[in-house]
Amino acid sequence: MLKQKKDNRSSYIILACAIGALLLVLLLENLNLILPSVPAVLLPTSQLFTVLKKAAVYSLVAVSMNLLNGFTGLFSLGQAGFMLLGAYTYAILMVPAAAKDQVYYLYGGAALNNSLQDILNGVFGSTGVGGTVSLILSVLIAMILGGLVAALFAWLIGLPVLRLKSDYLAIATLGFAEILRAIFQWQKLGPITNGANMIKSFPTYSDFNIRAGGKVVCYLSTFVPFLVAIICIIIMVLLVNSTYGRAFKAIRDDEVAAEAMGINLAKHKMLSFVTSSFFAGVGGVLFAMYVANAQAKVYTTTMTYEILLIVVIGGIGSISGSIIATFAYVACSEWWLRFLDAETYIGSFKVPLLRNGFRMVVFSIIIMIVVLFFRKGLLGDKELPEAIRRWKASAKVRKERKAQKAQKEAATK
Amino acid sequence: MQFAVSILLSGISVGGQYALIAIGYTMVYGILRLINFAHGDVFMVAGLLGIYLTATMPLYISLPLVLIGTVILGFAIERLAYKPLRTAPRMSVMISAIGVSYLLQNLATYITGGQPMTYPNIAILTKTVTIAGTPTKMAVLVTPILVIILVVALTQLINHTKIGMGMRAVSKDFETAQLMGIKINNVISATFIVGSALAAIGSMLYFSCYTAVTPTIGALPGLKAFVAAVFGGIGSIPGAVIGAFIIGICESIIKGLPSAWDVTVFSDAFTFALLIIVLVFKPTGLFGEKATDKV
Amino acid sequence: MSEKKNVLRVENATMQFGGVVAVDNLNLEVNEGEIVSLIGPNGAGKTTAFNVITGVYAPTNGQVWFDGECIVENYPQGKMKKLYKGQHAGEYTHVKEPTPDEITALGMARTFQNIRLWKSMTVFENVLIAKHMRRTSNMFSATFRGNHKEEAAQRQEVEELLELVGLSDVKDELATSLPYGKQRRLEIARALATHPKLLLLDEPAAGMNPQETLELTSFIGQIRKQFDITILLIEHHMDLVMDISDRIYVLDFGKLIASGVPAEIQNNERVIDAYLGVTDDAED
Amino acid sequence: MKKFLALILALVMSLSLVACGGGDAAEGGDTSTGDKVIKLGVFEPTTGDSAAGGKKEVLGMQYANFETPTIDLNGETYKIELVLADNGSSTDKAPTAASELVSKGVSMVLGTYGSGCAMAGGPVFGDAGLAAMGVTCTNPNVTAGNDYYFRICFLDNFQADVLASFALDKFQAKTAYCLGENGNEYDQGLIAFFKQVFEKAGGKVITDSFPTNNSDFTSYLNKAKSEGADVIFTPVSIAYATQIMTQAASLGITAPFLGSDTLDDNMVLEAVKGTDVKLYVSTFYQEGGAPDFDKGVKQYLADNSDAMAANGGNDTISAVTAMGYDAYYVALEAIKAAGSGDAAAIKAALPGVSYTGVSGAIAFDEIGDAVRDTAFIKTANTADGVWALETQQTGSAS
Repeated sequence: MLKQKKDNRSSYIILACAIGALLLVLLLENLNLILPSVPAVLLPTSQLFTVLKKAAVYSLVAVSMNLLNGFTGLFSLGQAGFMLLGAYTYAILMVPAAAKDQVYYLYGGAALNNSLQDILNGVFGSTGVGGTVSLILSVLIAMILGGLVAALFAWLIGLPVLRLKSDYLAIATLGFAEILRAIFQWQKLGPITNGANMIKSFPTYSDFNIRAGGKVVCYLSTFVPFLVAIICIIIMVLLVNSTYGRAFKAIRDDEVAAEAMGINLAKHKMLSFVTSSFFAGVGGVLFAMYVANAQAKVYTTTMTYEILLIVVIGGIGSISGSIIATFAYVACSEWWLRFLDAETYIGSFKVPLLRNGFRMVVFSIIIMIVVLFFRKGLLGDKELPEAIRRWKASAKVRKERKAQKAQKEAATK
Repeated sequence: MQFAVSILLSGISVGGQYALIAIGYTMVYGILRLINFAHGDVFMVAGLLGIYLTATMPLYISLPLVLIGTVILGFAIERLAYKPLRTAPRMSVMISAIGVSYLLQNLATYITGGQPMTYPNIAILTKTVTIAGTPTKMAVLVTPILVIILVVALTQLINHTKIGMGMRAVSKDFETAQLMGIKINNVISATFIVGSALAAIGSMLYFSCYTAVTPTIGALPGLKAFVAAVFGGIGSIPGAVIGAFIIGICESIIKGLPSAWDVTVFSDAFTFALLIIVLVFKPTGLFGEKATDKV
Repeated sequence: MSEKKNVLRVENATMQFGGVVAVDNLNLEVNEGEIVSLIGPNGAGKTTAFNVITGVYAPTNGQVWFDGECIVENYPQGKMKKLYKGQHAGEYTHVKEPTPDEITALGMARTFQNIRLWKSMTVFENVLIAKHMRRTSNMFSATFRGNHKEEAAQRQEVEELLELVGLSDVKDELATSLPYGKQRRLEIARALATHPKLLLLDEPAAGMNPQETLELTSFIGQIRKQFDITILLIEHHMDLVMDISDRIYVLDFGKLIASGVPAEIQNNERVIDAYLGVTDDAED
Repeated sequence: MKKFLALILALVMSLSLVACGGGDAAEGGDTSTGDKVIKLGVFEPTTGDSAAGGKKEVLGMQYANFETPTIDLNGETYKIELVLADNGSSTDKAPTAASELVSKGVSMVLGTYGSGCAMAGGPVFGDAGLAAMGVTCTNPNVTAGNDYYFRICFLDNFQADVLASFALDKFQAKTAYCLGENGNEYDQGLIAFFKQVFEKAGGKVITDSFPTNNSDFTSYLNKAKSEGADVIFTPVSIAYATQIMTQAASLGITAPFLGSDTLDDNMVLEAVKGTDVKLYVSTFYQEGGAPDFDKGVKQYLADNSDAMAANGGNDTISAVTAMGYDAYYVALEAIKAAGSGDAAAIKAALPGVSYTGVSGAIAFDEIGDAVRDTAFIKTANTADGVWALETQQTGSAS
């Protein structure tokens, strides 16, 4: 009973954190409208918001990968492939009819004549409140469909490959993602996937900014990806803490024992794989909205590796770890560490080593250090509150020991 | 006819180069149960070494130095990135391998400045010869012969030397081998040294045919070589070689299919599809041994 | 004995790995409410027999019956057809290979020779997960807490179970931080949480000192009474075996060499030979 | 303990980075308004697949900046500062690189090499109200649908048209074999347009694609040979082009190769040097077109070893360098016309700017594309390893 109470308490904390984060983002984004002058970092054009958007997207994908790799112990490297599926589903469904000829210019228009938004515009009207409703609704539907398509493909590929053991599964899913990429780039599918060209002109985050008289009166473009990512992550947290989540962890810890205790391995592995892929697909949709285009070229193995490394840095099996690691990683690689790439002079002294590509070298070295010396990552398989509790506890023990030692020394003197 | 010969030739040459990389994969996997993702990048570094060393010294010095440099790199990777994780779960080691691969690629990007580099001309290998009316490079001919010689030599090493016996023992049972007094670390190092040396030789042959060296050039041949190793039955050297030739030739045939079908882009996808099929239906590959998990 | 209801019956089961026959034509019966022991020297095929019964391996030939129903059946096929060295070839014609979880769902639960607890989880969670099998909720309702009543009931049951087995004071500790004897106890509790009719214990006293063994003996007796359960166990500690078993089966080199009540087994020549290797020594 | 250390380390690191990251951004905000500096954003790939081309384009801008580092507006002298952001040749890194420029307070953006990154970065500039001027990104979709993107080069359809016409005029080609990278919008776009023009004139076109990171092109080249192609069109990126050329040389391919602007690169030239491969490329500029410029660049390269390395280690001038140089001056014209470093004013002034640079006359049409009607076609002199001007070609339609 006590345990359940604790569970309830921690879910309230999570909820409070989530709402807090959302409000903070909303405030940060709109501070420039409220206050007469703000530091450059808070202007809507600041890199801060680009980084926040990207981090929100990546944190969702990282958590979805962690659900599979960290909580179920299935080592899959197909994340980029499932993101691709989500991104393309969204893009294909959402390019407005008016832009189709331009976007699909090589194929003389698209196979699909309408976009979801066009259809809903027909129902709710395209301006004012009706327009907003149809925008939100169509984006939502396309997002869920993106996730479902990814989940469907995950199910198809999962049937044969989920029986494979750790590294074989990894390489099979990696191969699957590569196959997907080749198919989506195929010229013959051009009228649907736009072949090699990127699909663009679909609604992105900035379409959610509220405008009045040509001016933005409320910025929502960072808020939206945060909202979606947070909802998805909360759902995953709930799943992990449910009876199914416990079953996943049992499979991770000991497959044989899990099976002997009545957990159907095939079914539960599939559930985890499909769920993870669903959220990776939604992550793909968010990513497409972030880069404002969908192009298969981007969803490479390198992207999967990047996400995997984020998960490792954060701690395999820790959702809060993944989130913290994503924000740190994205902020470092896209913002704070960029100075490493620029040749810098202090006076006339040229700082050695700093030139193009150095940032990524520093990055890979940091990653190797984490992998080798901090094997469990930032938080191990603990969540943030528990990790803090443990640190506090161990600090206390150390302090006591120190005091004891001091006492003893004093006594001997 | 000439077209068919040319396709077969390029298939054999690509297959041979995959084979040289695949041996490294299959040996390491056999012993450590680790997909050494960095192996393809070791191959790339060997290419870059070839470029930088040949720029300053004659070939007869630079090529042996490339071999030595690559071996040292392979050895160092094992000692620094894999050995500390000997007791860690397999997944950690694999992540370390991915990390090393990432590091090597980024280092290469940094050093080359992201530009494709051109491999030096090794006259013996790039000479044009004509076979059945089809002009081709000498390297294409040399590759399969060299592969066969090396495989024979390697099988001798494994079957008739002490270190080879160690390798076999360790691949059968890691812990027992350790208990029986086999110096595990020496055996593993030897494996990495052999694998890296073969990757260095492979790089010379490969880049003589395909001269542009980019930081990511190793990733794809690396993965394909791994597929070849799985296809042949992981842990089996002749299996890896045969697998590599089959994959090389199949790829070449797919690329040579009529353009109207528009399927040539699937030559890589085919390799991965083959991988999935093999893993699902015959996970032990062509020549692999079956292993049962103990409960 | 025969008037009692039969729970488990293994019929002509043979398990052959390549050319090695690990279990050779095993016939075994366990009746309701009994404690039956399976003993034999190391490598006699006891654990393999367990694995066949619980679905980890499909037997090469033979059947397993549980609660009056045939749950496992197999016959040599493919390569094995030629290789097969056992008896009763051609007698069975069906294939029934349920996975271990399906067998557990039928009401059979086991422990392992080398303890297999879920390492990263607490004592409480270890037992709670065993309840997962008996859930009625699907993933959606479980995620969105539509099953909170069921969840609460399960937690309550686990609390009670832990109380019964005497682990409630350590329920929030990591399973692997427990002392060895308690880990064994926990593994049994976990198996009990799946509501089995038949409990299979694989060397429950392995590695225990005499004091712990004694405690275990009384513990097993206690759970049989409290849960009204049938038990099949593999054990080397003869004190324990002789103390609690209703009947004993003896395996040697995969073959059943004797069966009967403890007193009979104690005086059986073949059993003594098998354990002490007397005849071999005499021939030397 | 270990974990604790790790946390401290991570914390210290991120804090120090916050400090310097924050400082960076703040500084960018201040200088653009207060000091007499106008910042020009350079949005280019300096790592990744397109790095070789991107660096050469940057080189042109840097040389122009070296030549004309200041601008006089209303009697005041402003220093022009180039702010470089690497988009890593990848469309997923492009938005952050673009927003880095935006947050550093640049007045206008030049670049990028590679249309994909331009399209990915475009919306960021659009949202920020910054004008961006493509230098050599030739995909129609860069400017279409984005009011803030302009460009000074010709488009894919024009270039393909020019090359197709050249193939028909010069070689009376009947069959063309086109080879591009799968999933690369640049290659596939050019091939599609080439096919349209070539087939319209009654020719036969065979198209083929290779997977990314492919190295073995012998099967493709042999296929071209066995299909009896009169010309082989390979509008691929530099790394693939060098592979294709060396392999074609060893296979003894006699059909001429046609290449797009990407192949106008000294590494490709290096690859065909001393072989029998016939290579023709369409491009924006031919060395010798503006002798003063050529001399200046070569001197700049000789004085500056980093620049030399960026140019691939020799002093052959790529067309993209000339284009980068012109782009810088067009930007100066726009700033002059706007009369200030204000981004909105520059955006408003840019469409009206016209300028005659080393690559020819530059003016913009209503979409924001340059009005251009000729391209240079160069051939590789394989004996000496230099480019020779073949012809100036106009398209069939225009």
